[in-house]
This record gives sequence, structure tokens and C-alpha cells, in this order.
Amino acid sequence: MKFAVVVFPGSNCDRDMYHAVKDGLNEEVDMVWYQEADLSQYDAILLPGGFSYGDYLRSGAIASTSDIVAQIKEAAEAGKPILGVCNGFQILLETGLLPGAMLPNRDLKFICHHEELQVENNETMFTSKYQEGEKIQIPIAHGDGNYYCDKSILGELKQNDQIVFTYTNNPNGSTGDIAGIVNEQGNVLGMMPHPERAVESLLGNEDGLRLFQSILTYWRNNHAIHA
Amino acid sequence: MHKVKIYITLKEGVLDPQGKAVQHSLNTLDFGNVNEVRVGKYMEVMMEDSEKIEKQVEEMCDKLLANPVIEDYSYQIEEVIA
Amino acid sequence: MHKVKIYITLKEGVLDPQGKAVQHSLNTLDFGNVNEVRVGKYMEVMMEDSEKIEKQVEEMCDKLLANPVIEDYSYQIEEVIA
Amino acid sequence: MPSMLEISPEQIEDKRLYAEMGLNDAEYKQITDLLGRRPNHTEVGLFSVMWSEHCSYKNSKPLLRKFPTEAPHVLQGPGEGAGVVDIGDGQAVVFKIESHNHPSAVEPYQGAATGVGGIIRDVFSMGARPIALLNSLRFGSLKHPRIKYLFEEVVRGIAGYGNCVGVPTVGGEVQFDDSYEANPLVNAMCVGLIKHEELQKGIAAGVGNTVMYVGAKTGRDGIHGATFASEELSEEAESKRPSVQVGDPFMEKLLIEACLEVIHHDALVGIQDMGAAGLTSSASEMASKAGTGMVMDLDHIPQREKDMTAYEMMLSESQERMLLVIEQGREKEIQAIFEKYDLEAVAVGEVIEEKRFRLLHHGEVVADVPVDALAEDAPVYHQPSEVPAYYREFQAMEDYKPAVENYKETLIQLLKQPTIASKEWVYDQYDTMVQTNTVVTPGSDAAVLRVRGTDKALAMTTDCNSRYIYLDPETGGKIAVAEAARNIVCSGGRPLGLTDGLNFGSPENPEIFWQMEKSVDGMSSACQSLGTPVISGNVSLYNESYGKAIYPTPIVGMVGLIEQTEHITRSDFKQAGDLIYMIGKTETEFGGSELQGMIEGRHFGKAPHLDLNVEKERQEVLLAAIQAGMVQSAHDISEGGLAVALAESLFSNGLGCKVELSGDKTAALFSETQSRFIVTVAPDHQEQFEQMMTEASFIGTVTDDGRYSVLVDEKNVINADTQELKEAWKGAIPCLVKSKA
Ligand SMILES: Nc1ncnc2c1ncn2[C@@H]1O[C@H](COP(=O)(O)OP(=O)(O)O)[C@@H](O)[C@H]1O
Ligand SMILES: [Mg+2]
Repeated sequence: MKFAVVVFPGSNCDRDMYHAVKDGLNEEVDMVWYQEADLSQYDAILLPGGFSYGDYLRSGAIASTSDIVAQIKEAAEAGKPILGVCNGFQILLETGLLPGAMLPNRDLKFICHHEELQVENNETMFTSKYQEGEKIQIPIAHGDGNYYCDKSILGELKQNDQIVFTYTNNPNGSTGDIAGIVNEQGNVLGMMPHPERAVESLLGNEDGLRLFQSILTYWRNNHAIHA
Repeated sequence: MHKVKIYITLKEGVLDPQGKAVQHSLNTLDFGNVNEVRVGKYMEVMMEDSEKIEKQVEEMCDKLLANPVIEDYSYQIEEVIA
Repeated sequence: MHKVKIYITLKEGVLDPQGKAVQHSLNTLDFGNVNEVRVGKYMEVMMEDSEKIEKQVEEMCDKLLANPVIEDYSYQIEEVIA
Repeated sequence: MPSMLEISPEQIEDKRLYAEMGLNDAEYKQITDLLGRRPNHTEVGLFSVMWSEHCSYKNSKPLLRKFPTEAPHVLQGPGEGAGVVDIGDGQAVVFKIESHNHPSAVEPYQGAATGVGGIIRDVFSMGARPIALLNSLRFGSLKHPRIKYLFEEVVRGIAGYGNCVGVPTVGGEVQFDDSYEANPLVNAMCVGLIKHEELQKGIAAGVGNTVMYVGAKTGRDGIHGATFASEELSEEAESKRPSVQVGDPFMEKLLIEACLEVIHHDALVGIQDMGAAGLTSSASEMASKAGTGMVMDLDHIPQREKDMTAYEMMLSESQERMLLVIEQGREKEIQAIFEKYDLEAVAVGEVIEEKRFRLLHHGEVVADVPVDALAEDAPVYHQPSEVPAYYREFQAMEDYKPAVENYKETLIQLLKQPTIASKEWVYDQYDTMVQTNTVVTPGSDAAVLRVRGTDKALAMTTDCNSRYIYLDPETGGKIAVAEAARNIVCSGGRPLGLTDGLNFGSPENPEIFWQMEKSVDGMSSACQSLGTPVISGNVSLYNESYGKAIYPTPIVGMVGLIEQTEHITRSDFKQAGDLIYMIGKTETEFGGSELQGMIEGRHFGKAPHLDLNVEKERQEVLLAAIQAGMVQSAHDISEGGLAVALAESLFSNGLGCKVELSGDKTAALFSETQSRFIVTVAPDHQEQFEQMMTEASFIGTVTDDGRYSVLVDEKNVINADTQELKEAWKGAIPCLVKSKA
């Protein structure tokens, strides 16, 4: 399986994402510069964390206007797995691929530590390796992670099982304790916590690895069918 | 040349953590008569003359400057002599 | 009740990285006639009536809302009927 | 030669305008002699910044020469952007600390942020990828609203910059003391990783080669920042406010990536960041080091503001700028790399044979001075030194011993002292994990990062107990180095070397100069003993306001090598049933102690004693025991003594301890005798450990009942719920920050 990590100016978790796939999952992965990327060559697209364009204006806003977004939308329509983490999630929101918006954290501070998440939906291509209701530890590191959507969108998210992860101890004020959501088709996941930081026992936590393994399993199953 | 002043505010109903914090601080600083604070953005954009400036400004706001999920915008266009 | 509109801008000469990034992005988005963008803050403060509102607003800005080292401010006071 | 509106050389001399720029009469005279004529306005500006303490070290040079700086593993000692130490396998670590005290006092967010930005540039200009940030902060009492504001904004500024550029902030220290009330200290340290062959130097070699300017445009920010940083803070500083620089971490991130790409290009000859004194220092130092000269045409300098004068451009301290020297004719190749990142690279000058520094502006020569006059010929002052009266008085005092009645309450109060209390409020705002190398995040004795692709790791820490240094600078200087080394050793590493941040008051005050001298003596002897050369550093003087100087604060930033990741050790107890040992004997030493400060509201008497031979021996054996896999946890005993160190060891894992001591209760619990450690050992290793570590005494066991229990001479002295202690420790700083004035 071949992954692309899209690098925007100011992305800074791009290498971490790269290593999670290369060393954690042992799959092929390229870091592709946003202006040079041809995403049609890849089976899955990863939008890493960081501060694209310095988070200026609104986090993810400027990146969401770049040309590569058209390719990301194409890949989304083609049903490829697309994972946006932290700033990647913010970009997905700004492009409209996922509903809602991000506000500054409730306490207006950047926060970085491990948080406990609950797996709300383990029937997505990103979470099949988790148990439903399972509690996992994943690091967060963000200043604008306070997910906002109005009541009607929240209702839809719930109804369609689009809420994938929630915080058990809401650290930032997110509506509905939301930590990660998928689109209706289920192939675009945005989440604030960083699974790529939790793929090695040396760094104290491997709970994020199964997310990447889930993507691989999904792809293998599907690929086998097509092949 | 035109100077465009753009005001971006959070939609009503969207929680404003920054506004809340500012209000709280003002209240503790003895400005007890402050009831509500909403924090938004103010931009000054210098634009070279163009016939459709108004249309351009709205497009800029829709495409980039404001996020319609959470924000409203308004603007004023002033002519300036360079 | 009064609605106070406060505009906070960076002092002239102070670097505005945010404005620069926004300008750059607008330029690549085909708004080639955008020459300069400065990003500041816009606040709406609701205040209960008081005789010295103007003085209060200036005090608020000096003490908290604006950072006098790098920012300037201006304001408008509107009366609103509650 | 000078443009029409400029002040004439005669006016500068007659009205002594050079004095306003920080030069004294003798220095002005020396410049006139060096040039053989009166300097014009721009030239006086060049000299004033290059001859400031910040750039020339004119008051501290004689002291800095005392530091041991050499060792076989030191690839680059002081002198370049940062020091470089070999860690084997063709790799090296690069590190340095830098102060941004005065800018932070005026505008704490931007001051701290640009401090971080500056030190990162020092590291990547060497060709190294920045992998970690640390900081060392000092503030007055959090009771004052202004101090709270400074504290909150400094932390936010460090976070704002470091998080955005994607370099994890993994450690540091924060202390609070009234002596820093008007003069906070903000020192930032950056650590980078490099392959030997990628090492770059800031040299302008090769006559005819092109000088290129990269990064942010030049504005009027920070003009006279370097001299500002070298002057006493006063009311006047307020009026100097417009000189505050604003940082752009996004630009810095682009610069890091572009510069690390450029170093692989064979057309690159030299690279240096524009730090203090901006273009002036980077350009003249690059030429001076290469034995060449340089001519620059200021018309080409990218400018953010209109009508900038030569003086303003040369003295501007706009951030996020780099200066490159590249092979002539290959500008396009270099520009192409920067273009990818939307960065401008502009040819602004040329390397010349004649050792002159020549500036053109609007077609006129606006400055023409010998390069070495700027970079090398700054005066060096041997300031007079005098033993302060307070020191004599303190030395003559009887040993101080506090009276303690309620031991549990005293422990709780100690845990709440902001200097001891948990710093989670601070480091929760830092991205401690980006780059996914951080094995030990803040909270232990030192931070630990693995070196990807190897089985090695790096331990790093910043340390300085300025109270001891105030009481006795020589002993205190030794302690600062020894304590940093203890933190490295406790983490399983061997100290490789250190960077020092010397923060003092005015060197023109003989008593302050004495503090400087003695601290450096103490640090040097500890460096000798412990085998930790000084590989880089920074000097920040005139940290005083209204005639009151800060406590002498020579901060030590140390990096150590952990040979195998399995040696990584933390300070917290691991498992119930483990045996607790104390290494070292406790004396009654309370001079400069946390308890003394808490009870008396001031510090006096003698600093704790330190024997460097004992220190070295213990560190060696402890490291060997850790490497042999016998140690479960290791923690040095510092502020607050054994009682505090024990409590800190319990907090992460919610364990308890049962400890039995003997002798004087107050000393046993709270004395700050040096060279002591708390170590836990699994019962299996008891015999082996005791044989190896003959100075260790068994004092108790780790329990799982969540109780902190200490008996002295078989009498119950403290019996507390660990959770209660933890809440006091953890809640203290958030509570102080939130509370109203
Ligand atoms: N300003 C800071 N930034 C990051 N980490 C900090 C800061 N201050 C303290 N810490 C972390 O908190 C822990 C305790 O600090 P400190 O009490 O100074 O340790 P020690 O006494 O062992 O040197 C350390 O892990 C340290 O790195
Ligand atoms: Mg320690």
C-alpha cells in the first residue's frame, strides 16, 4: 500500500506521520510537497499536523485554498482513505470535506499531553482494529481544537455514526466532546489527537498504531477483491 | 487606490471563548458595567483600483477571509489618493 | 446600554506576519490588486450606561484590550435601546 | 560622503552623540584612531553595536577564557553560532543557550518568542536540524499582577514560537525570587542534531564570491537592540519601546527547511544568522573570520519600510533573516531552493580581498571601516572586583537552622513554593512531543530524546540555583554545574558538555564583577572535575533596575549521551516493593535553602558545601549502576531536601513510601546538602547494588498504599496521603496565576 503525506508550508508533523507509516506499519510512504504532488499515485492520503501558513487568519484556512485541495477532493470522491490529523483536520474543515469549524481552546491556551479517547465507532476503515467503546490514550497538541458545529449538524453526525472518537475528559470545549469525525461516506477522517505520536513503546504509547493498521487492513481487503 | 475595512465577527450563537475571557478580565478590573464582549477581526486591505471592487471584496471574504460556518463579515470601501 | 466598537491595529512599522500571509494568499487566489493587508482585532463591548463611558473605554484599552507596545486602538460608542 | 540630512561627524563628536549609542569617550577616541578620521553617523552605529557587551563580550572576555573548552569529543567550541559535540556514528549534537531578558521585560510575548527564534537560527545555521528547546526563566513574586502578566506572556511566547516551528520544548526551569522583580530572565536553549560532514561555518571566504540575504525583509525593528540589551533597565527603556521585534515563526520554519536543503549544495561557502546587531554583526564577523573584506550595496537589501537609512538597515534586528556567502555566478541555483519555500534570496554584496567593510547606499559609500576593527578590536576591560560586605557577613554567621514544628505542614508548604511546585501549568502549553523523539517529557530530572536510527538517546537539562550563588558565587557556580550533571546522570546519561548563560548585574560595579569572577571560577573547576567542557554560551549583563541587581544567575544548559535506550531512567518510583536508598550523608545545611526563604523571607549564611571529588565519584558509580540495569529510578536531592525529593518521586505513579531515618529531624528532611540522590532498586538487585554503591544507605521501601510515611528514630514524623501532597504541589502555580492581585 502506498501512502502520501501532503506537506504544506508550515506542516511540522509530516515526518512523524511518515515514520508512523514507514517504521510503524512498514508500508510505502512519500512526503509530497503541496505544489508538486500527484495524488492519483497513492492509495491513501495523510494530512499532517503543524501550523500550515503559521495558523494565520484561521488554522487551516490558507492551506485550504491551495490547488492541491482539488486533488484531495477527487481522492475523497474516489473513496480513498483520507486522514487529517490536527492541522490536517482543520484543513479538512476549512475545505468543507468535513462539517463544522474549529475555535480556540476553551481556556485559550495551547495544550499538549495524553488524553483518553473513547472509540465511538469501530466500523470505519480507520478503526476496525479497536473495540467499540474502547478507551485509548492519544496525545493532543493544539491551540485551536475546540470543535464547533450547530445542533442540526451534531444531530446528523450522531445519526450517521460519524463521530469516531470522543474525549472522556473534554480538554478544549469541543461540541459533543468530539475528538474525531468521518464524512458521510466514511473515508475521510479528521481528528485533533495525534495517532502518529503513539506508535512506539519506546515513546510510551502504541494506541495509535492500530489506526494505521486498520487503514491497511481495509485496503488489503478491498484490494484483494478488486485484484 | 482603495482602502477596504473588513470586520469579521463570530455568528450569533457561536461561543466566543476569547470574548468571555476578556469580559471576565474587564469585570475583575473594575469595569463591572461590561455585559458582553465579542472578539472578531479587523482587516485593512489596500487594493488597487478596479471596477468591481465590491464584488472582489465579497469574493475574498467568502473564499478566504471569513469562515461562513462560524463568522459573518461586513466591510467599508474608502477611496484613498495615493 | 451602549455598544462600543473597538478597533485594534498594529502600530505602523510593526511587522504583521499574519497580514503578510493573508496578502500572499489573496494574491495567489487571483486578487492581484491587493497591495497590503494588515490584520487587527475588532471587539464589540456591551456596556451598561455610565457617565464616563468614554473614559472607561480608553482605560479598558490602555489596561487590557490593546498592547500599547505594539498596538494602537480607536473606538466608536453607540447608544442602543435595550 | 554622508547624505544631507545626516548628523555630521563633527556634530557627533561635539555633542558626544556617540554616548547615546552606548560608546564612551575612550571608545570613541579609539574608533577615531582606528579610522584615522572621525566616523560618520552610520559608522558610529556599526561600532556601537559591535562593541556592545552583547557582541564583543568586552567585560566578560577575560572571564570566559577561564572555562575549559576542549576535549577530544568537542568538534566546535565557543566562537561559532553554537558548539558541537561528537556522539559517535558520524553524528554530533549542536547546542547553545541565549538570553532575551530585556526585550522580554518590555514586551514579554514577543521578547520570549524572538528569543526562541534567535537560538533556533544559531543552531540550524550550523547545518543542524533543531530537535529540542529548553528554557530557564526567572521572575519576581507571582503575587504582583505585573509579574503574573510577564510570566503568562513569556510562557505563551515560548509556546507560540516553538510549537509553530515544530521543535519540541522538552525541559527547563522556572524560579521565582524578588530579585527578579523588575528584571525577569528569559534564557532559551536549542539542541540540534547533525552529521559531521554537514557542519557549516559562518565564513565569507573566496574573494569575488556573492553575499546573499535570505528571509524576512528589514524593518526598523529592534534598532539598538544589542546596546539596549547591554544597558540597565530604566524608565527610559519605556521610551525605547518601538524597538521591540516581532517574530514570525512561520517564516522561520520555511527558513529552517530551506537552509537545511541549501547546506547540501556545493555552491554554499558560508552561512550565518542575523542575530543581535543584525546585518552588521553577521556580515562583519563572516568576513573577519575568513580574513577577507566585504562590500554591500544597501539598495538591494529587501526593505519592509520606506526611506530606511543605512544606519537603520545596518542596525535593524528584524527577525528571521540569514546571510549566505556563495560561489560567484551560482546565485540562480541557490535562489531556486529558496523559491520553493516562497523565500527571497537576494545578492547584496561581494567578498573582497581588502579587509574592509564597505557599504554603499544610493550610489555613495556610507561606511568604510577595517573589518577587524569591528569584530576583533573591541576594547577589553578588566573590571575591578571587590568582595562584597554581605559576603563577609554571611561567611561569619553561625550556621542557620530553621525551627520546624509541624513537619507535614512544612512539607506541604514547601511543595507549594512556586520554585518547587509542579511546572505542569508551564509545560502543558509546550508541544513536548513533535518530531516523535521525546522519550522522557518534562517532569523528570532531565528530558530524554532518542536519536532516531540508533539505539542512543540524549539527556538534556537547564539548571541554576542562584541563591547559593548569591551567598557564595564560587561554591554556587560549582553546584550549578554539578546539579546539571546529576540530572543527566540520573537519567542514564554521561554529561557531554555544557552551554552557559551568564546573567548578572552591572560589571562596572566591583561587587557584581566579583560575583561574575567567582561564579566562573567555580563553574570552571566543576567543569574540569566532571569532564564537561563549555562549548558555547551567552552573556547578559546590566540585569538591574533602580540600582538593584538580580541574584547572580549563570545558567547551565547541559546535554548528555545515553548509550543505550534501555539505560533511560526516570525520577519517579516504579513499583511497590522496590528498595529506597539515599546516596550521600546529610549535614545541617540551610543557607540559601528553600526552607530558609520560606521561613525568613530572605537568604543568608553559607551555601551548602560541595566536594567535587565526592561528586564525581558518586556520579560515576551511579551511572555505572544504572548502566548495569540495577536501578529502577534515580532522583537528585535539591531544593527542599530529601522530604521534597521523596514526594516528587511518588506523584506520577500514585505510589507510597515507608522511609526510616535517624538523627536530627529537620536536617534529615529538609537540609539541602549536595551530592545526594534517591535511588530505588528492585529487591533482586539488592546485594549487587549495595556492593557497588557503598555510599548508599537503605532508607525504606516503595509501597502501594498511596501513603507518604517517614519515621525518624522510629517516631512517626510525617504520615500523609500522597494525593494530598500532590494536590498541593500541582495546584500551587495555577492557583497563584488565577488569583486576583
Ligand atoms: N520552563 C520550563 N519549560 C519546560 N519544562 C520545565 C520548565 N520548568 C520546569 N520544567 C520541567 O519540570 C521539571 C521539574 O523542574 P525542576 O524542579 O527545575 O527540576 P530539577 O530541580 O530536577 O532541575 C523538569 O522536568 C523540567 O524540565
Ligand atoms: Mg533534578
